[in-house]
Amino acid sequence: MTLAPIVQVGLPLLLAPMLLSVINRTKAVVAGRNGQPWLQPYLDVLKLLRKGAVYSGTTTWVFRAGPTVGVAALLVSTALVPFGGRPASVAFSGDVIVLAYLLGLARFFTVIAALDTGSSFAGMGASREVTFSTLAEPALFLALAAIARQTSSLSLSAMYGGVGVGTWAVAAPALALVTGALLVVFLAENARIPVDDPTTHLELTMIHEVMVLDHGGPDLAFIVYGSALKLWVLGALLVGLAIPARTGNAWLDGAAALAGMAGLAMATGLIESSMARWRLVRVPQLLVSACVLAALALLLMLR
Amino acid sequence: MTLVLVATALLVASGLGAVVIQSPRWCNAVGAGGAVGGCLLGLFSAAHALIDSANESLRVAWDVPGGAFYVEIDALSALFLLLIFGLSALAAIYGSEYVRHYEHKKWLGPPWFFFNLLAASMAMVVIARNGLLFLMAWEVMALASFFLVMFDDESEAVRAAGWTYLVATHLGTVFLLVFFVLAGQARGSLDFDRLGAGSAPASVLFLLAVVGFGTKAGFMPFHVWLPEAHPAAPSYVSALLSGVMLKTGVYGLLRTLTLLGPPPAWWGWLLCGIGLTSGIGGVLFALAQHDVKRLLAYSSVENIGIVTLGIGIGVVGLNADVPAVAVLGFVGGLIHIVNHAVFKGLLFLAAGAVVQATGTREIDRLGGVMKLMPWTGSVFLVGVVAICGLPPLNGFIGELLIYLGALRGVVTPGSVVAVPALVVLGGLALIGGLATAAFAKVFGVVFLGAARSEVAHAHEPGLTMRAPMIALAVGCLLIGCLAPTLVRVLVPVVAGATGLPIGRVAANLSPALSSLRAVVSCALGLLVTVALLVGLRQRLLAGRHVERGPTWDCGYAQPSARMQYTASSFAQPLTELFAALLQTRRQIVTPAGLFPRAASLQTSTPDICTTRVYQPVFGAVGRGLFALRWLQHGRVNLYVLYIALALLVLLMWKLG
Amino acid sequence: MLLALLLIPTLAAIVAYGVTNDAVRRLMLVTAVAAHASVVAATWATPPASLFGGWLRLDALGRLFLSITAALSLPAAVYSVGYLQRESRGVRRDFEEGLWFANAPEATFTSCLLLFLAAMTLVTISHRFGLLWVAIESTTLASAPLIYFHRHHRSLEATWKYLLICSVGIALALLGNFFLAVAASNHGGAPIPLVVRDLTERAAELHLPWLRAAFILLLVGYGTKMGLAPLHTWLPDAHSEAPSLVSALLSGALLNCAFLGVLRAQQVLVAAGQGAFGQDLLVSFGILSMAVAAVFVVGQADYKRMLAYSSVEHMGVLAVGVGVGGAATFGALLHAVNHSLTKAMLFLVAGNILATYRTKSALEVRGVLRVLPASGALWVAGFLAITGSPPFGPFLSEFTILKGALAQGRVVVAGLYLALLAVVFVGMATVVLRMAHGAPSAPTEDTPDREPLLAIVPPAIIAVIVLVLGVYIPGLLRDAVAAAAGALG
Amino acid sequence: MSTWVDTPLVLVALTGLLLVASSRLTRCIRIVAFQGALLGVITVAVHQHEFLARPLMLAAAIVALKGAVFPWLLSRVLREADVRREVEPIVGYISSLLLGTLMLAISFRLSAQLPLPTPAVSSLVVPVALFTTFIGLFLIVSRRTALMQVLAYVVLENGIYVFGVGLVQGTPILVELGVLLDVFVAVFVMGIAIFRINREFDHIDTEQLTLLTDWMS
Repeated sequence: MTLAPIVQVGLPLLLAPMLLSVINRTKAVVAGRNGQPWLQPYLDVLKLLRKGAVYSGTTTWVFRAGPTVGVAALLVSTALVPFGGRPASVAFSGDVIVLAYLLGLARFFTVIAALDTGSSFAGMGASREVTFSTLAEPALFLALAAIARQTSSLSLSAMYGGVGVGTWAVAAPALALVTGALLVVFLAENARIPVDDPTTHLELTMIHEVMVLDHGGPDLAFIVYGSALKLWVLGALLVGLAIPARTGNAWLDGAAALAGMAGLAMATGLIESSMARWRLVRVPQLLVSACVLAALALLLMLR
Repeated sequence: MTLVLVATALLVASGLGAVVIQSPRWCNAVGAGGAVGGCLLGLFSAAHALIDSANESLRVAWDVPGGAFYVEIDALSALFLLLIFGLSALAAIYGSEYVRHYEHKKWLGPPWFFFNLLAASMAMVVIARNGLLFLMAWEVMALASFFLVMFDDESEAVRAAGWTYLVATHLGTVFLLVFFVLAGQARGSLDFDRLGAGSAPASVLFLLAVVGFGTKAGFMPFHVWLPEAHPAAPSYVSALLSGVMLKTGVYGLLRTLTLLGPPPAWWGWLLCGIGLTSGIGGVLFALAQHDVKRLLAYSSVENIGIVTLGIGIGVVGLNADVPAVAVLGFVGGLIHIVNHAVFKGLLFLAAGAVVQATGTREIDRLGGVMKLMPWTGSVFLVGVVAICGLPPLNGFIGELLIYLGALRGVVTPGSVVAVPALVVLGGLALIGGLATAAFAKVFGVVFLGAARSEVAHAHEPGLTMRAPMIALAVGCLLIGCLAPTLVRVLVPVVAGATGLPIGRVAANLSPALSSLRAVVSCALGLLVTVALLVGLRQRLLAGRHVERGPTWDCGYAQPSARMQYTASSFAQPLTELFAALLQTRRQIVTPAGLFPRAASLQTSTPDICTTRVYQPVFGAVGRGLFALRWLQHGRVNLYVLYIALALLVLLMWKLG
Repeated sequence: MLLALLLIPTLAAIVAYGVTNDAVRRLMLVTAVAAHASVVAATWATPPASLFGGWLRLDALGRLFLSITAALSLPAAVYSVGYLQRESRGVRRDFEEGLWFANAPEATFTSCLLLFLAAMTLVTISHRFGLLWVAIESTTLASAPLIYFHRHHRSLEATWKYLLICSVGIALALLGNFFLAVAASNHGGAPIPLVVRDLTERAAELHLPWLRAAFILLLVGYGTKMGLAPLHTWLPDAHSEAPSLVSALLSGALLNCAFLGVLRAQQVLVAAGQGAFGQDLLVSFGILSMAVAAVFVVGQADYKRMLAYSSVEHMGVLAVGVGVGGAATFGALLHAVNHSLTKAMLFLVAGNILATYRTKSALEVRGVLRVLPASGALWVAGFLAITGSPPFGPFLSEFTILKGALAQGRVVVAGLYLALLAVVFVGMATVVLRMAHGAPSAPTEDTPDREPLLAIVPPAIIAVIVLVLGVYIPGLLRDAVAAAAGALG
Repeated sequence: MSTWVDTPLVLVALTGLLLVASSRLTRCIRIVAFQGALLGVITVAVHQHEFLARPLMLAAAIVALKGAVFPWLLSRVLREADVRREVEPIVGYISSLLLGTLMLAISFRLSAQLPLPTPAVSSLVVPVALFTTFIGLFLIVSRRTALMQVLAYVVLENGIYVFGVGLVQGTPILVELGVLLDVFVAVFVMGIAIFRINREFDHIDTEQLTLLTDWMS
């Protein structure tokens, strides 16, 4: 068991890109293609790390700092997320907030880096990004608050450690609502359909992609890897709630959680291939409804 | 104690000196020098009082009805003194260079006199322990700041702003007059330790205080003077106004809470409501502004709202006897007060540097300033990260503590505490997101991208202006890293504000302390990670092919700087969402015909309270009064008729 | 001593009428007023003996108002020297109507000024109601020529209205005196002499219905002179047309003297156990006056009229203070001091502004702070003081009145009081700040590069006193005011 | 005995009504003069049985001033300022008369409400005094020319005087003389004022003296 902590830290760093390829594979299969190789994301990152870079004349150090700070924040945040029912390597009461704000930090630097290019498209993407995340933030907080209320504990690890089959038994409807809210947040924050389409090639419709158009080389590598990590972090929050496997046996629980992550990735892939990106004006409705779901869950718990 | 009084005296004296001295250079030197000297003196003694929290008081009989020269420094006062003196000193240093631009066309005596008077009166406000003394200091503070706002009174806008400010603050003071008189009736003395709810019920006093102090603090319905006055004032003054003068309102509210005994639940709900309104409303209007200083002013409303949320949830905790929530709420609010003083001061100073260098406050006219003023830009970025409450800077700490309090409230069984706690939680989250949007906008559009216009000749300010900004930026980082220490120092302050015994406060704060330590380690981890990644990046790029090129223009040839995304377009999606509240006004000229003329779009977002409440009311009163003017028609016969009628009426009334 | 108080100005007036040399006459004026003031100061040290069987006596109340009068006359006299020097003699064009006009002869002006002082002194020291009446009437007659110093249409109209309205009022006051006599005439036995002391001592024997009626008449009569709405109508005209130093004396001293008349009646009422009756009337008059003042201060286009209406407002404040009673009475008398000083200062400064800008329209005056730094500063300071902002004297007195009102549980009165004060503040702020700040509106060709010392020093000194009274009330003054308030129960 | 007092009192009241109804200034002046003379009579009649110097002196002064000097002064002003001789009422004569009678009623009502502590020489004193006072006020309000207003002021004073002499025994002569002197000066000063008004404005119509106003200003 001594290698458990190492696994715990290593797992996300290692497996996060895999989520990307699972999603892509799923979409390919649904589309009838056989899709890219499993290790494609890793190869992309490595290739980019080995390249040089081109910087726009309008940019300043802020542009260069963006990806670095972003990926750094995400790296730290992975250490806060419990996985498979085991407490995270760093756990304290209130780490919920730290996690959320680390994501916020990453987003903020991505946004200002985008604005630094002076491109109107980047500005457009940045504006949309902040709009949607502004609405996603309360949903995330309320959802986590609901879990906290249910397990009456303030640290992620305790909260997720406390969620078990028994919890579902007593508060299934509330937790279901929370899961729904978290799913929406997951999709929105990771720039997934129906909020954003990562594969589009039309700048006008992009949100996340257009912000990173100007990055290249190691910076882009950081960004790709960072987005994978973000996928993992939010996914872990969702899965930890949805798959309440708390047998106490670390390996079993871990396996269950991993299966859950894979399932989540496939679900994402299915969603992406089964529906189109919503019109921008409708996205806020989706996010607000996520907030409503979480609030509803809290009401159910408060009564 | 004596040291603070000496400092105050020194401030006033140097102010007078600045007025009598003729040579502008010397007047500048004396004014600024006196301010800095006095503030350092005060800083020293305030810090002393805060560290070894020893209450010193001094009471001297004073020959005015109901008055006594009664001053005291307790932990709460000491904290505010620290802010007041600290920021005043920095602002004075900055100002000494800032005003040099006006040397030839303005007499600098009065500005310095009023600046030092403002610092002195603010200090007096927080140490006064007698109602009359407090009111005097309060009003002197208001007047001094008013004259500072009127600094460049040739402009019509500035005069209008000054008028609004003077009227607002005066009306606020009226409520305070009643408050102190009623509170003083309890034991027939205006000394704070004898004030209380006697003849008047505590809730009436509380409401009076909320309106009176809220006007100064900028609570949402009473905030209208704030976005007018702060842009009008010179930037170093705006920094002082936003940074500390607003806080005197919060100070007053905290004092009031200590005077009125155990609060009923609805006080807490009211405060939470006010905090939510001010927070969301403030940040939304900030988002919609084009004027950088106006935006900062609205964001001050927002931050006051955050502070109020903290105090509100704290009061809820007090009422429900959940000390953990109470303590966290109050400490969060207090720390946010400190933080806001630091980063808002920083932002105003930096913005002032930009405004002075470029000569415009219009965000959409600026751009790319970062390249011309790297120092200013970088410290502004620090301030922005801090004010968005992002780790690892100080802004995060205060919000974290309030969040913790709210979370604790959420998990406390029952719904008395949980419901307001949830409101606070959701509200804070929303405010945080909107603030990020607003400040990403202002930083991105002003400092990043390509220069739009007016910035060509911009250049970095001199060292005297840069030093205070850098000091404040460092402050942001330090507070972020020394948070646990700061919280431990604040224990007596919280005890004073909540009326809980120190031991209990400390006990309830210990979990928060451990979390803070963890947070700090996370922050350090983050910094280390960043450092490592930067190193890695250097290694990777070393020797590789790195070239400069144009921004990827998505197929458009020759994108011009004016094609960049503007501030208003950046904020547009959010302002659209909240259009019902903001009621932004548009004048749009759409291109028409085969060879369209120049098209244009203008948006302006006036304050809804002003346009929908105050202007109509004042207008109605004015019209009503004007309608009565025929009374003085000038016909002497009818004047005599007035007399006859008055006589007749009285005789009938009293004898008939 | 009392005789000296009366004779110094009277004789000086008579002599001054004869003197032909301007310089000598001005010197006489100042010396006479100074002598008068010094005698007044002496009365503080040694209370003077009463004369003519108590007809002339100086009690605490009288001494307070006498001191106010003296304290104002001295700066006014000094100011007048500079003023008369600046006043160009001979025929000149009137800047409002463009008609030609000349000033009244300076000798007349000077002696009327002195007679005015004598009359006001008589008001403060006469305890016989009839004599009081005569004194107040004579203040009207002495001041009428002063108002008509600039001999043009408007001042004449103002004078006419002043004379007619005040005479009517004073006539009613006379009727009031007779009513009082009726009330004092007891069955068979000798009637009570109409001297304040006797009336208060034997108040029990007074016949109440007639006493009440008498008070109403006296209130309306002297209230007209005092400027309580709706009897105030002469006040803005007279104040705006009279030379500024005369307006200063009218507002600062004369209104107080009329108020003293009302207070004397109130004294008797209180002694007869009818205090509440008078107080109700005073409160309602006071609030009404404040309201009417508010109506005309807001958006007032003529800054001297604005000051005049502010005087109406403050007379209302005094009435409210005395009407509320208790601690407020002290506040009201203290406010009488503060208001007189502040208002006189403001009028003197207004005189300076008028002399430079040649217009009374507040809309045409801009940037006083730049053109006349000293006057401008005093103007703004005076505005803050008169609207009751700390750290100036009026704040303390108005605060005391508020305290008294709330202590008596008069919540409605206190609410109206504060609301009206606030409205007046807003109104005056609008006018005064618009004048003080901004880029100067084209100043007239003969703008003085330095402001004349004689025009600045008197108001400046008063301003300093007002400031001091705002942070420290000397024990001597406090005791005097307290004693005066004691006389009103 | 009270007939000695009542008759002049009734006459005073009648002159009041007459004044209200009369249309020419010269006539008004005469009426007022007559009223002044009546006051002298009353003064003597009140103290008829104790034959004293004081009432006589007073009466003489009254008759001299109000019966002779004022009329002379005012008619002189009238001559100097050659103005139209009409009263130019704001309220017409008929309605003035009606109002006058109404005021008579009111003054009787009021006097009924104020029972005298000591029996007066005549029950008519109070009502007549009040009535005359009211008439004075009414005339000031309802007549245009400044001269008429001075006259009305004198009438007002007359009413007050009737009251004083009829009811008040205590007042020493000094005061009374002071009062008289005072009224004299008042009328004198007002006379001068009228004189100047006429010179400045070429009319003494106070309706047109409305330069100073806050209305539409």
